[in-house]
Amino acid sequence: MIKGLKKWRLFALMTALVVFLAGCGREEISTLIPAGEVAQDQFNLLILSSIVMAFVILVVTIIYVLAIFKFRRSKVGEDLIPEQVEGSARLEFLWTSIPIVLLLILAVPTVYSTFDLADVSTMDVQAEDGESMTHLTVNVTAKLYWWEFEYPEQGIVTAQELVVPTGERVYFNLISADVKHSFWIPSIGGKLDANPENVNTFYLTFDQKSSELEDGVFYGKCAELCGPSHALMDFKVKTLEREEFDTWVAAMQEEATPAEGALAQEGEQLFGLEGAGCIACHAVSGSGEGGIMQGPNVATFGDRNRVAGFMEHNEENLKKWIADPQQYKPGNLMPDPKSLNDGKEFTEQELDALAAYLMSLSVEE
Amino acid sequence: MSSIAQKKGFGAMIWDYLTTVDHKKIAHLYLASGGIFFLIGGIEAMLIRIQLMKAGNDFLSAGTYNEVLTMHGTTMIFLAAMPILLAFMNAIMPLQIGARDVAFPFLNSLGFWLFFFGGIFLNLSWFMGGAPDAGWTNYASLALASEGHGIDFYSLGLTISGFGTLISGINFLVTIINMRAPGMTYMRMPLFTWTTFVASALILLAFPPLTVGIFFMVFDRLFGANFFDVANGGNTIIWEHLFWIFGHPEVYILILPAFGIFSEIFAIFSRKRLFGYTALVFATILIGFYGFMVWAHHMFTTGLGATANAVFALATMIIAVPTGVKIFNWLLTIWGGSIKFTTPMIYAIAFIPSFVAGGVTGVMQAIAPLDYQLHDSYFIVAHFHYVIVGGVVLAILAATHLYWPKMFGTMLSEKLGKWTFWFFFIGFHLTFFIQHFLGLMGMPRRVYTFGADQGWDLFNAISSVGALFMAIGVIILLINVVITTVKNERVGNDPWEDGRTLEWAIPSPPPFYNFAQTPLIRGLDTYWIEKMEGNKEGMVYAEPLEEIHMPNGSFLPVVMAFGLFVASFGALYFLDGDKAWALPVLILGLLMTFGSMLLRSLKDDLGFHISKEDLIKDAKGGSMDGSK
Amino acid sequence: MDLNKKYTPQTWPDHPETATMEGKNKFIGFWLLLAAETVTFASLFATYLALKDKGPSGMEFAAADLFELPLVFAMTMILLTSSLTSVYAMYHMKNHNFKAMQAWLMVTVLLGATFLGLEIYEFNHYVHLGFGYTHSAFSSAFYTLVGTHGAHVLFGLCWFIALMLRNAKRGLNTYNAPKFYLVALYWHFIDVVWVFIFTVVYLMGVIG
Amino acid sequence: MAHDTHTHVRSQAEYEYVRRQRAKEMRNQLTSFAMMIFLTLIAFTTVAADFSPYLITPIILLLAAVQVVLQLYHFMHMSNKGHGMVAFFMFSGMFVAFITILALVTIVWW
Ligand code: HEA
Ligand code: HEA
Ligand SMILES: [Cu+2]
Repeated sequence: MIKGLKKWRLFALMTALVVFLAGCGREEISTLIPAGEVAQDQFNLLILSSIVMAFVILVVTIIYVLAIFKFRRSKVGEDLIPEQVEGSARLEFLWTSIPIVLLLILAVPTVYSTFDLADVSTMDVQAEDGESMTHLTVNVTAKLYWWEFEYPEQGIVTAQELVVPTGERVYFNLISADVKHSFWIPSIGGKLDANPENVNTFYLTFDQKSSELEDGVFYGKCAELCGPSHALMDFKVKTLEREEFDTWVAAMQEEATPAEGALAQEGEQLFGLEGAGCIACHAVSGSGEGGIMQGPNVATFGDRNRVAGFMEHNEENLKKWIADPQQYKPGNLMPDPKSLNDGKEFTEQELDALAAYLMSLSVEE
Repeated sequence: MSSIAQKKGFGAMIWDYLTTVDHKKIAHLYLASGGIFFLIGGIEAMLIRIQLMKAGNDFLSAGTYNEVLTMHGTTMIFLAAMPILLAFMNAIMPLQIGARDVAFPFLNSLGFWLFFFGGIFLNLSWFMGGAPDAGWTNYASLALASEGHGIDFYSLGLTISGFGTLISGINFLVTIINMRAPGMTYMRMPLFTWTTFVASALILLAFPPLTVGIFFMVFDRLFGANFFDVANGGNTIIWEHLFWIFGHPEVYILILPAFGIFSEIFAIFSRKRLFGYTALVFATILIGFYGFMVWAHHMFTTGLGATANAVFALATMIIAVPTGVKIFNWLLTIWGGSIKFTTPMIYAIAFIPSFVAGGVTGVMQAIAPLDYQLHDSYFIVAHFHYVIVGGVVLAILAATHLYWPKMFGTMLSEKLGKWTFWFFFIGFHLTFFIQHFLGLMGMPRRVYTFGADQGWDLFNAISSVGALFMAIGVIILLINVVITTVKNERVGNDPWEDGRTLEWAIPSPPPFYNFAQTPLIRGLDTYWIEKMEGNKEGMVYAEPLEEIHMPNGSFLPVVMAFGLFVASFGALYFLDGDKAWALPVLILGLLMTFGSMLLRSLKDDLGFHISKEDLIKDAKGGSMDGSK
Repeated sequence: MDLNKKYTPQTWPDHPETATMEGKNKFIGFWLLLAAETVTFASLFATYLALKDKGPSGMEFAAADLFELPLVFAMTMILLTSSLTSVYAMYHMKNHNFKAMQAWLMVTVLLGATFLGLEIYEFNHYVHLGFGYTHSAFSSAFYTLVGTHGAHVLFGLCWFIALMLRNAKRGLNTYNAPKFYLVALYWHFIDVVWVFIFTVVYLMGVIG
Repeated sequence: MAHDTHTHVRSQAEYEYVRRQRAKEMRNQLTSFAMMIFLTLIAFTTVAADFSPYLITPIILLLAAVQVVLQLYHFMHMSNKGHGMVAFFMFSGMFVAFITILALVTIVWW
């Protein structure tokens, strides 16, 4: 036993050390480094409840350790028959009421926050000066395995990248186009499910500019098992100051410009209806409505920082992806490339062209 | 069937187990098959941990990972933890209340075989076109979209084994209500019996919603019904509700018997009466009661609205109070006692901090707004493994050591037992403690892989190492079992020397009729009372020695369960359309089941009697059929 | 237990259904099963209520235009009456009057079979209207709820008949009395469920 | 398991008394049956009479509840001796049934 306890202490020490070393995770994805009001509220609740729980554990541990040291048989004697105590009403009362008090301490902020975070009543309210909506609304449609973000008031659509202004409430309408998903941006705030049968609404606030981060973006995730590639259903979140955001919106609203450079033009050709017909599913212009196209909008493909949501953003990966999507994201709904290209694999040249074209699609430059 | 033993061969022994209706042998069956399923679930857990050992690992493919993960959860909960607990309930509870058997010995056997064939059916999915892959919660939209027959294996397998569990639940309830020995009032029942009672009541009322939900799933997938088909007006949230109306009580079905086991252990190895027995009983009942009012805490992010979330958040928190009452009463039981650190006691001691840690994270998750962050992250995985492994599995391991002598007549090695403990316990904390932080650092659960740039590598690696420790612990236990069985050193009534309840007053293992004369119960901790008063026999009797009436063994339960097993294959492949054999198989299976049901109800089965002379001979050391 | 023991009305116990330990166990066990059945039917009712009138967009059948009360009224009266006839059967069971008990059970079975026939007619009628099982979420929920009740009726009938045939030559004893008692309980329970079906499904369906 | 029931032979007076009791009970059962029929009739007529749904729904649900009580307590004897546990479990079952229905009618569609 004593030997065991030593091991235990050592182990506890090691654990503490490791936790310390690893810090609180990466700031673009950790709930422990909140970058928005909602996440901050939730983080505060985490701290508050952790303190309460630490207290509970402490009390239990003290009684417990004292008991197992004081009353071991080797100490009290082999033949001792302890007094057969029945119980104590006073003690029962004590350890019923103290936990109740602790729970009340937790209950008040719980109820308050529950209603606060669900409050979307100001969603459609006009600004004081009556000019425009004060708040941004984004319609999110979750699909196998990507996200579509529609900005109904701005008339633009993006896929896989959510661009939002900082310092104001952004409202989200969530729905799923197929199976249930769940929308989660850990460092910005807790999640809400995208159900197939109804729209769920909530808000988040983005307080930090994502350009300050290492990757330049926050990451969002799907948190509900939705099939084989559930793990790969990430999206990026870019937060801009309001003016930058407005500029971005304007750029999105413009018509797509034709590709430049021979290779990219060849790619555009191939992408279009005369070629492999990718454009039947993938829009290349940011303006429009959501829910129309089968596949993700690629208007901002060049601005993304992941291919297919999880691979490093370079032409090499893009080519691999186009050549064999199922290998990288099993179960995704992109058609088999052969079926698009008259039953043939894409040649290296064609892949190069497509990649060059797609990488040239950008609204940020 | 004759009641007097001859030396039996191996074949006869198998036949004996196939036809037995003796609760003690059924307990062996539950323990063995539950144990094997635990190993299978454990191997699946190891596969999970190997896959997540490092970032971007490709040990398992995405689809396979989902199958492994689903089967791990399903196997562990339905086929390992619950049956093993049922094993101990079967083995011990009737002895604790002074009964000769359970109320319905035949149904007891039927319950086992239904569970067994249901479990086999579910696991056959691996070899017959793919296992279920929608998580153990099997959420409707994904389950309907899932290809192949995996989900159908899940639905039909769980239906069969679910019926088995329901039957066992009813059986235990009736046993406790009707079959207590004279003087065994409700408030003198040992805590393990009490928790069996409440857990059975939860089984009774919680399994029907699951069964109904699963039926909807079957109808949707196989017969074109539209319960969850959104395009035709269906609603997937119905599945979530039905599943969790079952699912939350289910976790208390697991933990309450574990509480019961630990209550026995604390009292025995502190040589002290349970502190606050009455409070412990009422806390048990309260936990069972609240257990039905909190299910939506699994659905905080579903979008039920603020009011529902707030109500369920508060209701959930309340459960901490009766659970706390239990914890503190256990602490006060060992306080002032004389603690002996046997293997079961070490498990019990280790259980307290582990379970409290798991319980308090549960309360944190009950804070709805905080749960928006925690839900479906590794924090949840950490929470429930802390309560399940730190509570239920530790209880199972403790009970294995504690009751092994009573069930098999030999003692497991204490030395190896302690080795198992240390490996398992350290491995357990190593695996799961770190997962709280993974969750907080943004790692969702049910992901088959993760990228290297998210800061989760180290913790996942540590977690996988911990799982290896647990596996070593389990293997040592297996070795222990083999060695003990080979050595076969017989032990007496009360091998732990401080036994308090009735089961320790009779031989290990008990004769197949348990008590030659029904005992008279004079208070809580019967055997302890008699021991303290110097009664050598260990009990006083409520009746003179008389003939005993016993039920006959029967092979019909196996046939009935096997019939459903066969029919399920028919149902499963029926709608493929291209398999002409499916319908006949379905019909054949149902005929087997209903035919044997009919046979059972038409043929009188009156049991047999053991004569007084045989009983006396037996008491003098002869051995009769049924005792091992 | 001795099957050959002959009882007379004078020696017949007051509560034959719980006169033996087996009887007592069956009695409690069966009631517990009914508690579980209560939850089962509650789940079905709850689902039905949630899915009532829900279907693909532009669905043509709604509860209010579908159900016709006269047939349901007849079915209700028949099932209620069969509940009473089974009470009569139990009355004679307690008086150890085997012949009368069998006769009343026979009446109960006939009423139950009529009920079932009407239900089959009703379902058949709806299917012919185009309201099949796979028509909509509403139709699935409706058929599953009412059909599960119907399956219970069928099972009850088989149980009655099996007991009547099996014991036709033996008369009443403390071994089979609990069985008769339980099937009667089961029959009442089926009636209780029907009371909710006609109220919640049909009456509340018709008023919209 | 069971020790056989001890047969108790009734005296003639006892026997007649018991039979009278049973006949009386049977008359009570008939009365409850009449009430059930009556309640059913009311339920169907209110609906046929086309009152407002807000009025009818609570009424017919109440009538159904009364019928259930009659069935359970009169036909199924739930108030008799030895039904303590039975009643406990039936009420627990009804409690679970109630919250299940409540949940699915209130928070499934919103
Ligand atoms: C044996 C199994 C078991 C047990 C006993 C518990 C016990 C509890 N669980 Fe857990 N739970 C699970 C198994 C279990 N759980 C599983 C399997 C899941 C996940 C399912 C899935 O999604 O796959 C889950 C998920 C789960 C969730 C959903 C999380 C989510 O998915 O978002 C929640 C939320 O409220 C929760 C809460 C609780 C609470 C409050 C308790 C309480 O009963 C705990 C009470 C105990 C204590 C609190 C400790 C002792 C008390 C004291 C010392 C007194 C003082 C304490 C205080 C004042 C705090 N659990
Ligand atoms: C009773 C319930 C129970 C038990 C005991 C366990 C035990 C373990 N669980 Fe499990 N787990 C669940 C119930 C349980 N789990 C559930 C319900 C889920 C959720 C599923 C879902 O999301 O749908 C889950 C999910 C789950 C995950 C999350 C997966 C994910 O979300 O992607 C992980 C990851 O680490 C994990 C790990 C483990 C480990 C390491 C153990 C260990 O404690 C296991 C220890 C046992 C062994 C290690 C046995 C070793 C055996 C041998 C070595 C055999 C030797 C062989 C022969 C002699 C033949 N579990
Ligand atoms: Cu729960």
